[in-house]
Amino acid sequence: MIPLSWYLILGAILFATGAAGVLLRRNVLIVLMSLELMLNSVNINLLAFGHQMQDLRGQIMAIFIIAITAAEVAVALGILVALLRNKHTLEVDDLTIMKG
Amino acid sequence: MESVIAILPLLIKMAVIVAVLLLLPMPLTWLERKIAGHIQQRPGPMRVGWHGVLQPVADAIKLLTKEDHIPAEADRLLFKIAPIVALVPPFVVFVAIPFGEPVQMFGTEVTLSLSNMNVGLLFILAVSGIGVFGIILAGWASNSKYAVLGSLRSIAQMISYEIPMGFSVIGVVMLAGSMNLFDIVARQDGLWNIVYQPIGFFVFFVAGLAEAQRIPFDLPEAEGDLGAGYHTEYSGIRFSFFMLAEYLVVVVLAILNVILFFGGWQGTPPLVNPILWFFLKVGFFIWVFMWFRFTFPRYRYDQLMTIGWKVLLPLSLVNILVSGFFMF
Amino acid sequence: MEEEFFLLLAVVATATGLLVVVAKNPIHSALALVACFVQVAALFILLGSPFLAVIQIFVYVGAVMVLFLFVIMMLDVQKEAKTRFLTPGAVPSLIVLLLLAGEMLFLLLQSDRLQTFRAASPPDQTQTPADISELSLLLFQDYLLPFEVASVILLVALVGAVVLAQADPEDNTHTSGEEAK
Amino acid sequence: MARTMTNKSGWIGKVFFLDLLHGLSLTLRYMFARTVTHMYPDHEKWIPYSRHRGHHFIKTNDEGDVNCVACELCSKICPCDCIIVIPFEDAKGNRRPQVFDIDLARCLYCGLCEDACPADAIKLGQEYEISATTTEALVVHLEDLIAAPGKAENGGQVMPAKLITPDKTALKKTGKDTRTHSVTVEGTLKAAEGYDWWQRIRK
Repeated sequence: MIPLSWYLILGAILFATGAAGVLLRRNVLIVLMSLELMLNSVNINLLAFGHQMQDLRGQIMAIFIIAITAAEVAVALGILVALLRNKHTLEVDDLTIMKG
Repeated sequence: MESVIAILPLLIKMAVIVAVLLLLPMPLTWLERKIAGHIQQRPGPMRVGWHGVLQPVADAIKLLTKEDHIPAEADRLLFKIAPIVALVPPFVVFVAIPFGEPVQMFGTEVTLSLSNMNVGLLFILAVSGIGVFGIILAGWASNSKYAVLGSLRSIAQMISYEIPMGFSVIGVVMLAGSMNLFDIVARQDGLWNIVYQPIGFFVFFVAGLAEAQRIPFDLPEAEGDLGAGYHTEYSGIRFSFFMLAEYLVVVVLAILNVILFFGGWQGTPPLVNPILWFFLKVGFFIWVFMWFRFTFPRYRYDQLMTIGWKVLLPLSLVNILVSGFFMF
Repeated sequence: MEEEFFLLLAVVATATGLLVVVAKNPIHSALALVACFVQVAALFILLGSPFLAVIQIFVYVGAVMVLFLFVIMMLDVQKEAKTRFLTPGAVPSLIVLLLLAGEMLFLLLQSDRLQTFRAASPPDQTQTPADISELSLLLFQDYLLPFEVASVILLVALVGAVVLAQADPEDNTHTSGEEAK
Repeated sequence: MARTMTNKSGWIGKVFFLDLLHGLSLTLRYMFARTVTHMYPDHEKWIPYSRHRGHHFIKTNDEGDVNCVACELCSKICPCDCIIVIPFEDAKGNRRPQVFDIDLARCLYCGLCEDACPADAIKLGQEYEISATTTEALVVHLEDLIAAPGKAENGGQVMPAKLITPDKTALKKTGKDTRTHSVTVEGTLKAAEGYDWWQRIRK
């Protein structure tokens, strides 16, 4: 039997790694991928708690997260393609037109 | 030690399956060339062995002794692992595939599958979906225009046809009330699913052809316009890995068609072993795939997308609706 | 046996997760992410939810990552391969990051509630893992409304992605290979 | 065989894919039909029609002398200069070729030499197995031309034949292949043994 804390620590490590990708990388694609990593670590946590408590709601939440992630990625990649067509860059630092 | 004995049947089954799968493409290439020949009114390979049965051996020796060429500008690591990545999913699929009822062997009961998982069908669909990664990697790592074009086409095609393929089996899952392949076969004890699900079978068959990238949907490797598509730059043993993967996908599709729509090992005529009957059906489907290959021309790219999105997807949705209505 | 499997999967998942962040070439990060997702799917099986594992492979590996690779292959990645990402401007975010990671690990290792929680409710090992039918009953009875909302969100995302990626009808300079999505 | 069914059968044909089924039935019939392949070179060999222009040969008259009078018209008219003729006067005082070389590698088998010949000597026969491993072997001399097979009377038929590969031992011994100009030999050339290949083609 694997203790719950192992899963939680793995989730925390993956979350921190994903956060590092979001904060440190300048490429939009890699930022998006790091976001996926963070969402996955959340899924691990949900499933670990659900497994521990023998509660199926953890799995239900994970299913919703996966579905919403798919939607998010489709929209994000659509934005990305449109962005590249108009601005010809993938660097987040160059995309500052919304700055006041 | 006891755990080793406990998993010994599993290990033996794994070894048998892997060995059979590694050798299976050899008779299949021979069969394909023979069928191609006879459809074109020629005898096919005749010179190596009786009616050319040893031709695949000669081909294998040729492939193994060929120069293993890596393009100068290629991404070497990805180029090297791409054939392996392409080869793994068709093997993994066989984890979930049953071949027949449990049989008595050496005094113990042996189940004829590696794993009887309750999400078997979904597992097979998911794993065959990741087969596209080998193609992506091969196309991208080759650093060649044709290869990249071939893999771009293949990604679009795989994503488009996975959806109708997934939807078309929902009717079967509804009938059986389970995603376990043993349950699905057991459900077809009386009448095969093809009777209840003709549209589902049609959609699954066509989408399966597209997923396996067989003619008439072989745009990712269209020789005419792309050289050979994603494996243009591959030679020798690495190329043979792609060939192996392609044939295994065909075998998987034939098995799935039989299990989902043609009753698996059900409906065995007298004096025939159910397992033999199952493999006879699978062989029939493999033959049908080859027959199609040498009958039809290749679809154009826009026709491919039209068939996927405007014909198969609505058809599969209608199928779900109608079967739901009748079951209700 | 289970612990060894967990450790193996966790180590590979962590390593590939790190590779996602440090790889220079986006296609390498994408492939590392694929490997990481497969490990996570295997962890889901350890967690007694094979359905989620298969869904993870189906959606994340089979669809989301393929879309990522599709977009990466259409874009020029050569420039990115040369840029450095640990610029001096990244120091504040690095500090924030270290704080975040340290806080999480500290809380996990030191929290009394987690320890007591573990002690309080030992999971029932004799119980078989939940069947998919129970899961689906729960999903379609208690969580029907969220399910429908999720499907509407997916539909909206589908339409949105098509509209966003569509090339302007007047603008003929760009090819429109994105409709394939 | 180009029959299209789509136009005739309307929407019913489209729904049930009659055109696709028609194609499938056609290939199915072909699959179990007799093959039309020549079993060349293992068992059969196709003898071309007599109008075929293949390997040259030189006719001889009744006394065994060549018909050729070494007028060199053929070498003059040859568009690719592949014929070399050197005349000499034989014992009977006739003008005969001392050297008559044809470079088959350069010849384009146009048949102009045949037309130009005033003595009905040089002809183009139906032999087509003239490949060799060296270009030197492709230069044929007078005696080869005399020995070359003449017009076959059973043109247009598939004859039983047997593959005979070059004699390896002879090649090693003499450094020269004794059978440069043929990889197959016909068993018998009686017209009755052959068959018309076109009878196998589905009309």
